Amino acid sequence: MFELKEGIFVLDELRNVSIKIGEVIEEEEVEKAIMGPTPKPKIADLRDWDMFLLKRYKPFYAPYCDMCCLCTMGKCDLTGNKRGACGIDLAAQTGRIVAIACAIGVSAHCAHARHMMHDIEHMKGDLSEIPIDFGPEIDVVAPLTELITGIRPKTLADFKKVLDYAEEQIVQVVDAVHTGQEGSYLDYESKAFHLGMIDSLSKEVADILQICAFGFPKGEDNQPFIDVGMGTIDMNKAVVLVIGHNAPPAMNIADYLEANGLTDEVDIAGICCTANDIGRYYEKAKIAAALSRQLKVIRAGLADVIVIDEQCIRADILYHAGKLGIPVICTNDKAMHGLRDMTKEDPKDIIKYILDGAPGVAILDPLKVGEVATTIALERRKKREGEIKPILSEKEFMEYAKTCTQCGNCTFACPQGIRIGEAMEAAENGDRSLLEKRWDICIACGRCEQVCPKNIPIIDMLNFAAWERIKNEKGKIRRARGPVRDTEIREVGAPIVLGTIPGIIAPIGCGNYPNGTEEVYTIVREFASRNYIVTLTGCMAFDAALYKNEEGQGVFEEFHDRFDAGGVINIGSCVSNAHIHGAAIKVARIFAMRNIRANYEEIADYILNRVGACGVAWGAMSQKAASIATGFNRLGVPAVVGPHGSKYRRAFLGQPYRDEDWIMYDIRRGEEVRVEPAPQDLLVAAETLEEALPLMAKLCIRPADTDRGRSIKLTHYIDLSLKYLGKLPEDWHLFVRTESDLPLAKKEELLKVLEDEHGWKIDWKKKKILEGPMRGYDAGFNPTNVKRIFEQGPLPLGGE
Amino acid sequence: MFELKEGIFVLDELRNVSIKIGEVIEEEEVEKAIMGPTPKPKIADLRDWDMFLLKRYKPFYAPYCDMCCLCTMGKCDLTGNKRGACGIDLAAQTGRIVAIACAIGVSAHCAHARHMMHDIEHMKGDLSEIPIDFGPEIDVVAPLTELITGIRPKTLADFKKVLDYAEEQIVQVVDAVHTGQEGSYLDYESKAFHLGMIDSLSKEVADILQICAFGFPKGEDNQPFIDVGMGTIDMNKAVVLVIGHNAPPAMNIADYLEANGLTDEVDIAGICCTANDIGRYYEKAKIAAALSRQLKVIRAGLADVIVIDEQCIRADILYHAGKLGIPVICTNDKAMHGLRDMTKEDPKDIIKYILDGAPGVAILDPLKVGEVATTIALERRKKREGEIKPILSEKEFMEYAKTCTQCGNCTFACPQGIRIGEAMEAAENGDRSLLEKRWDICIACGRCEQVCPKNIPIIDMLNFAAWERIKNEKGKIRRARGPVRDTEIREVGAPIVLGTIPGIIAPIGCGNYPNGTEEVYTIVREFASRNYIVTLTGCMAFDAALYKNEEGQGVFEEFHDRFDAGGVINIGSCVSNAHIHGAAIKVARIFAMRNIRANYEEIADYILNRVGACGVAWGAMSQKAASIATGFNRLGVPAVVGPHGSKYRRAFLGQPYRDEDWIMYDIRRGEEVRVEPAPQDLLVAAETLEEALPLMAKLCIRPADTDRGRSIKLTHYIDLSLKYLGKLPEDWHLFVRTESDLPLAKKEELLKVLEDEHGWKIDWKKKKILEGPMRGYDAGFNPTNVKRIFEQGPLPLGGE
Amino acid sequence: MVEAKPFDTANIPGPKMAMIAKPKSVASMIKRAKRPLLIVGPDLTEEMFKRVLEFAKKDVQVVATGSTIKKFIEAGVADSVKYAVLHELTSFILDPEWPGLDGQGNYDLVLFLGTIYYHGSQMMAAIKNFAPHTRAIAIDRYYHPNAFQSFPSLWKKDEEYLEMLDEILANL
Amino acid sequence: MVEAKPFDTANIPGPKMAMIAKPKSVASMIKRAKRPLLIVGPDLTEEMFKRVLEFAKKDVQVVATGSTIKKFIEAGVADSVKYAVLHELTSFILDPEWPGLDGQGNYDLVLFLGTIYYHGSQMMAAIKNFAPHTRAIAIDRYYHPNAFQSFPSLWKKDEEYLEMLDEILANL
Ligand code: SF4
Ligand code: SF4
Ligand code: SF4
Ligand code: SF4
Ligand code: SF4
Ligand code: SF4
Ligand code: SF4
Ligand code: SF4
Repeated sequence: MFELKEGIFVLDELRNVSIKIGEVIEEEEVEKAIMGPTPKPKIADLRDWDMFLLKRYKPFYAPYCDMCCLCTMGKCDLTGNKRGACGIDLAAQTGRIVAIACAIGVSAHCAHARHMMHDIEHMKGDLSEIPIDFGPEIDVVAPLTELITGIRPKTLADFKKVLDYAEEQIVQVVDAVHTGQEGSYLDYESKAFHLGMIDSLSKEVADILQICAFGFPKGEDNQPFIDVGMGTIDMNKAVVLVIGHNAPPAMNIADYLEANGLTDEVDIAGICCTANDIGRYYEKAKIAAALSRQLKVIRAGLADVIVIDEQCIRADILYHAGKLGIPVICTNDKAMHGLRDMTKEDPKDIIKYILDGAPGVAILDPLKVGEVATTIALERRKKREGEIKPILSEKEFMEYAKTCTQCGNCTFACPQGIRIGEAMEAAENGDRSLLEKRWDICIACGRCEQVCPKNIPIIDMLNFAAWERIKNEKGKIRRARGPVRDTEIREVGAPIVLGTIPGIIAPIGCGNYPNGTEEVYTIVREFASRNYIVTLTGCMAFDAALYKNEEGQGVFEEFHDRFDAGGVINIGSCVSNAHIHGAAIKVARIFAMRNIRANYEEIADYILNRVGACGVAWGAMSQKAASIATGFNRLGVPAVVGPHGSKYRRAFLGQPYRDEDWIMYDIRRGEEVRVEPAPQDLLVAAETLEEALPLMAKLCIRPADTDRGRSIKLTHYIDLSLKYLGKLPEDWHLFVRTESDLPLAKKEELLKVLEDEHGWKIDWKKKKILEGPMRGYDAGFNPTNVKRIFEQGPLPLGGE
Repeated sequence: MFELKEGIFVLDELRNVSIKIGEVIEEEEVEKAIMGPTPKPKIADLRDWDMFLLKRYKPFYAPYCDMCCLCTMGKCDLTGNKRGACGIDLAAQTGRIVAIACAIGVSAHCAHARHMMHDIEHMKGDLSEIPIDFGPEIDVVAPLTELITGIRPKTLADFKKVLDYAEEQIVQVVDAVHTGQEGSYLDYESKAFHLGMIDSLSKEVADILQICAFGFPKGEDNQPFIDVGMGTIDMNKAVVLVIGHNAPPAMNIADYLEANGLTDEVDIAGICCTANDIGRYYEKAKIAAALSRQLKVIRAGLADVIVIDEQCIRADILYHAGKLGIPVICTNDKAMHGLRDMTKEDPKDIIKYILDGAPGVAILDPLKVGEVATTIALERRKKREGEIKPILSEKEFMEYAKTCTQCGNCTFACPQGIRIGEAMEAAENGDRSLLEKRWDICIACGRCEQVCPKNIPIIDMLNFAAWERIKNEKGKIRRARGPVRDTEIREVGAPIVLGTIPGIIAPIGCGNYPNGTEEVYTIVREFASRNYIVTLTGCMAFDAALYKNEEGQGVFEEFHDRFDAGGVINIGSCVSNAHIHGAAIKVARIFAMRNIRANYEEIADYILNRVGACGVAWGAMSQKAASIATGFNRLGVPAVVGPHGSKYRRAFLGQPYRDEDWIMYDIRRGEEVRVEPAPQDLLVAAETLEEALPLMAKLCIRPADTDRGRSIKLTHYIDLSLKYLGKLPEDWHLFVRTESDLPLAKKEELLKVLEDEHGWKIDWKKKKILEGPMRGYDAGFNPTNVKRIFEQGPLPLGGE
Repeated sequence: MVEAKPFDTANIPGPKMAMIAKPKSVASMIKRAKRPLLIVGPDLTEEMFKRVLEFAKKDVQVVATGSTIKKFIEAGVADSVKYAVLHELTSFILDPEWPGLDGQGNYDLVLFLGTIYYHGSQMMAAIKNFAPHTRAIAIDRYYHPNAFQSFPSLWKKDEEYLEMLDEILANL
Repeated sequence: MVEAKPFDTANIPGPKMAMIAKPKSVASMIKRAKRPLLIVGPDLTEEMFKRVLEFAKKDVQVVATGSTIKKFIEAGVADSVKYAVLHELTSFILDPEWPGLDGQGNYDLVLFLGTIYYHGSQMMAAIKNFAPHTRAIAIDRYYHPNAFQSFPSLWKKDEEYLEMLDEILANL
């Protein structure tokens, strides 16, 4: 609680007026809404909920290393679940590593929010003068903030205490990973959940801050289109390439262009979230690429100056930019790359310093970046030709191809196991198609170049082979719209909970896809055309926009961007993820009239049981992706990751064959019920796209589905399985409670299967199931996993 | 800055009075002291200072692993400084791992401070009612807080904003270790320095909080003695063993004993910092052991109940306590060990739950712990004999000894490489002395037991062989006194800066010593008898107390505990370390009259150049030790660690042969001077004690020493080298500026060496050096490494 | 010496790395096993797939993961082959009480072939460290350090590799 | 097979681990080296120390670290043996411009013997990764994975180990 203490204050100009202030009542209390049980929960406050989740969704550990090297009593060999010198066993150690990953992830989001807050104060002034107002269609402006802290923010200043809370919690958990102390993998997972939740909160704060301060779209649909793709960069202009997550410096560049009438002379192109966010501010900005193409863009020379801020920047940016002489401007203290800090110096001097040949410079004041970056880009543009060509000449390309000995070092080093040598050989023999195809599967990590004994510039080789593709890579993405409107939830809340909208699919995150970007497009299109709601954020949004249907439309053109069946929505940058949580919470608030204030456990239980949402991070790579997924999981939303995702070391996988794990309370009947394993997993890696698609459909099934909803969900699960795997799923029958759950079109056929293969009794006259399902269908089924809710019912809403 | 915003407040009972409050002036400003240049510095604000340090003290990286496994693009092979998939090279990756270690370490201290703050609010009420008052001899109550934040705290409530700042900074740096972004090892080290500084700040807050809230000693010397050693535990009483760092639950146990007249029936014994802190509150408490004996104590059965809080607890505590049926009470959410959380339940029910056989329970309210722990201990005491015997019988011991096949698995697993098999063989043949000797070298990590194919309980074997030693291990330590008094600094400031007190030696930290605990005693006694000031904290303080001189006195009995020449001071627990920084800062403030407010760089420069202090963490093991050392280093204090310390991966080692690294500004003469390499290193691991002792003496040398001081310092450097290494140091001549720098007793002999071996020119008549030194002695030498100070002089003090 | 070098250079899990598997001994381990299971992932050539079909004929339960099941369906042997999500499947294998794909119980020997290299490696790491009741053998083209035994890396030596598979089959 | 197993089980740094050193080839590396340096730490037996003295006689610059210098002084050979703090010494070795213990320049071959195992291991890790201008050879009783070449672990086979040292000496 915010308290004024005795002390010396100055009221306006009256110095030395000592006022004794008594109790100060928070605004929230004045509003008289009922505060839920867990405002600003600490580590242990939601542990019961975590322990429920962990019992059903058992942490599955695939260690990435059997040793621990975290302290000087080590290294410790933990193979076979042995204990190290501090007493930790491999399971707990793996949980601890997961907690550390989540701590790094949530810190990225939280520190970003805090940094943004300082930037806004610096650029826009007093935060308490900036209201949080999303217009008449959004009343629940900050659902995560309200759910977790109990605070309903009115101005941006209200987020200060939210971030104070978030930072405190992060530091508490980072303490807990210190050598010694916690010994239980379950408690490490509970702490990871805690961080995941704080991650979601921090993201909400970060996005609302920038939306309100910089006038980003506030949830409106039918957003205009933004160019995406390497081919959209106009090299006839001077090009500023902005990379990272904290867009204020990029916005200052846009401001500078507009103020100086330079918008037609300078192209701003972006990579990663800064790209998405600058588009929310300045429509002419281009989205050059997602993270996994950062080196491709740089090494193709598609920039006159590179401006980086924080997160998702190549650690070797200077090394690669230096190869082409592109200067780098660091604008954030988190990534300074050893460069000289000239924040306090005159822009003219900084420009001169760079144009004189310095590899880069740090400028930590966003308000100075626009002038410097633009001027440098314009100067450098003058010195080059307009038409941009591959870095390698035809001759160089062929010579390098010949130099390759097919030694295989690059393949051993490649995270994707790409057979570069083979493709080089083919190129030598005149067939460049192998290199071209692999260009997209390559995540441009640069490891191959580090080990090639012949020093072949492999990325340049790939870029050369794929040059036509690069030039023509031009897609359209919707401008990011931000939050889901309450009015939309009012429309879709019922269909989602009843199951008639089969689910919300949320493709998010980074880009180490197993097999290139096209799979992202397939995921989006497959689900959108099946009337799922598809909400995208981050790099997956960009990659989805790179492909076109038979009519030449990309997914953002083919589908509307309402939060409604068949919508394909660019929600925003990674921090905008919070609006996906927000939508689920709003379903509970607006459709089910639950009190969401400081009431995390109840709402997570609601979402887990009723809101058929499933995240997919097909190229989940970073610690942020780990904490994002963990945050979704604690809130009851499962997530599918690509096969690299098993390197996160931990999944949450249910055991459908264990009755005791799938018992729920039915509030209406006052009894316990064994339910279908829905969702079966909270976090699972799929090996291939073909496996992922039906799996995601399955993970949208919820115990509270109506029969109509279940029938629709099963239809898609079965269809996708038939389409991509050629067979019925092995477990589809587990989800059948009654014949009306069956997909309409296949009802008889499936009844037959139930009879023949599963031994169910069917009344063929009535086409009814007589015996077989683990439970019958009950339209009034009112499930919860929380004993308190079972016994006392939901928290009352309270008047406002 | 603390700001009141427009809003609805209630003044006493007058609701709905809306007041608009204008600018609020901080108390500090009213005091009109001049604020220094860097209040609450962010990551980049002290980077110039860091870059200076890093240029002179180059990060030396000894990777502990050549791979990185931090994200799912990995693992990456960075061998030979290759770059991983995110672009990071092995040097930057190693810097990043160091930053992560420091982040974990500082989080432990900061989260502990925050937790303590909540505990105090819960136990003692309003923090603003608890003044920070250390009596008339201490005016500078919180030197680190003042130095770093510019805040002069008046009550404990003032620390809220200090912790808000600390938490924000930690989260900012943890963001920066996220995959991608920072690519420079120098910037990672600068960030680690930042965390080290925040670590020192957090420790100061934590210790002042507990001193003021619980009435700990406030810097008084001549402290009473406290029992230390496994043999001091009185097993005729019921024994509560408290382990960890956050003492409030232990204090509640003491309160309960006193309130119920049970102090003679129940012994409170402690391990790690909780042990030190409970002694500051309750003099009857015993200090059982340091961290590296935790398992020895538990496995010896020296407890009826174990109460753990946070940090420095075995992760396998349940496993080992369970072997002996000792219940464990977790009192902190950071280490819950999967136990049932009964915080909200009736103490009677908790007691019953445990006495019925549960392995342990979590009670997160310190006010409930006393009753539960005491009752359980008393109940369990009733059920056992008073005399405690080794866990193994004579027969079992001999049988196990026979069982051993000398396979060597234990030795391969042992961090100390102890030849257990050999000792088992000797024991089998009747010679137990090998096992007994190794008992002390063993850090009781338990790894050997994890791999013994014969399942020999090796720790029990060691305990059996060393049983007499255990029983008789009874030492005396001074009660921890806390801060150094301003009045003491007034006395010793000049001798320290002039060098006539040869140095401050600070043995701190944990216990993976290379060769047992006796070396700690040797370090302390050696320096104290040479008139150094020896300030101890943490586990090293306990271990130093275990040995006795010829007169049967331990070091705490042999030496006084004033902060003065020849003092041996138990400063306190690990967080009390801050008072050692504090003492150095106070030298600048009180002796040199420097303004310390928000003036970090200047004061660190002052300390580096003038205050001959050297930390030693002979058993540095934890991430806390990493951040502590890094914090000392940024403030200009070097530290020596034991040989395990090279596993921290990074040291700061100077290159004395590089002229350009040792150029300083002389303010008085207005010119640059090449100075002696003093101190040569900021962080260095010594291989053996014999090497460490002269090294520490050397690291107390400072460029600003007077000739008299230098002569004294060289005397000890040379003496220690002769005593422990049998020879003159190879580099002693580098520190000679003039003949009066030479040790008096050896003057001629050394002049001869200078002439013969180093080719210096000597005027033998006058016994003067004519040629040779890299610079002459100048009594007015006024050195700085900071250009700003060179040009503008020190920050003025300002009136108050 | 045979090449016990992981396909991903940095896939060095620690002191315990797979011993090199010899085809004959793999065959005898399969024969000795009460319930062997062959897990077949999508990274396999036609020639490899042919051998897999032979395993199925020799009474080794085959489970296809990822999209591999399609191949079996196309080959007309869908009946004897199960489908599972590898991640889920491995988590079941860790559970001694798992009833197995046929309700008859867990497997005491698990053979891996064709999994996406890095993903499969993680699954074997889980088995190595947390499933004392079973053992993982990699009969893949790549050396899998996390297996109990593994073929060496033969991804550039198709012939040799196929011969080794044939040798196992010949000895079953 | 010789035992290329680190003395600390978990001392597995990554894909690049020391090859097993053969005494003869060590001798010829020493001979080929322009400036070899033998670093002698405190973990050595009397018999080992005797061999070290022989190295010193054969023009190999010896530097004693830790407390080992005392032994040399007692043996009366202090003049030819230098003393250094191993941590500092290694940092100098990383610097191509270091003038060496005698002002004649850095060393192109560094032999390790008797260092505290784990500490020495870290020093060799530094050299392996950051000193392309030199190579570390462990002629210690223990296998040192971070060396460029290392003797196998022979801490239980004194005789065999001493013979190997003798063989180097014989070939110098
Ligand atoms: S945990 Fe990672 S860094 Fe540590 S030893 Fe294993 S692979 Fe290396
Ligand atoms: S943290 Fe524990 S397991 Fe890890 S190295 Fe240290 S003692 Fe070993
Ligand atoms: S840059 Fe591409 S081809 Fe090279 S290692 Fe990385 S993913 Fe493989
Ligand atoms: S590492 Fe270089 S030479 Fe070897 S196969 Fe790859 S591209 Fe060719
Ligand atoms: S963080 Fe970088 S070096 Fe580490 S595994 Fe990921 S990509 Fe590789
Ligand atoms: S418990 Fe002692 S003997 Fe056993 S491995 Fe640890 S340090 Fe070595
Ligand atoms: S591991 Fe066990 S059997 Fe082997 S030497 Fe050690 S104590 Fe003896
Ligand atoms: S000195 Fe180390 S082990 Fe001891 S209490 Fe402090 S941090 Fe823990």
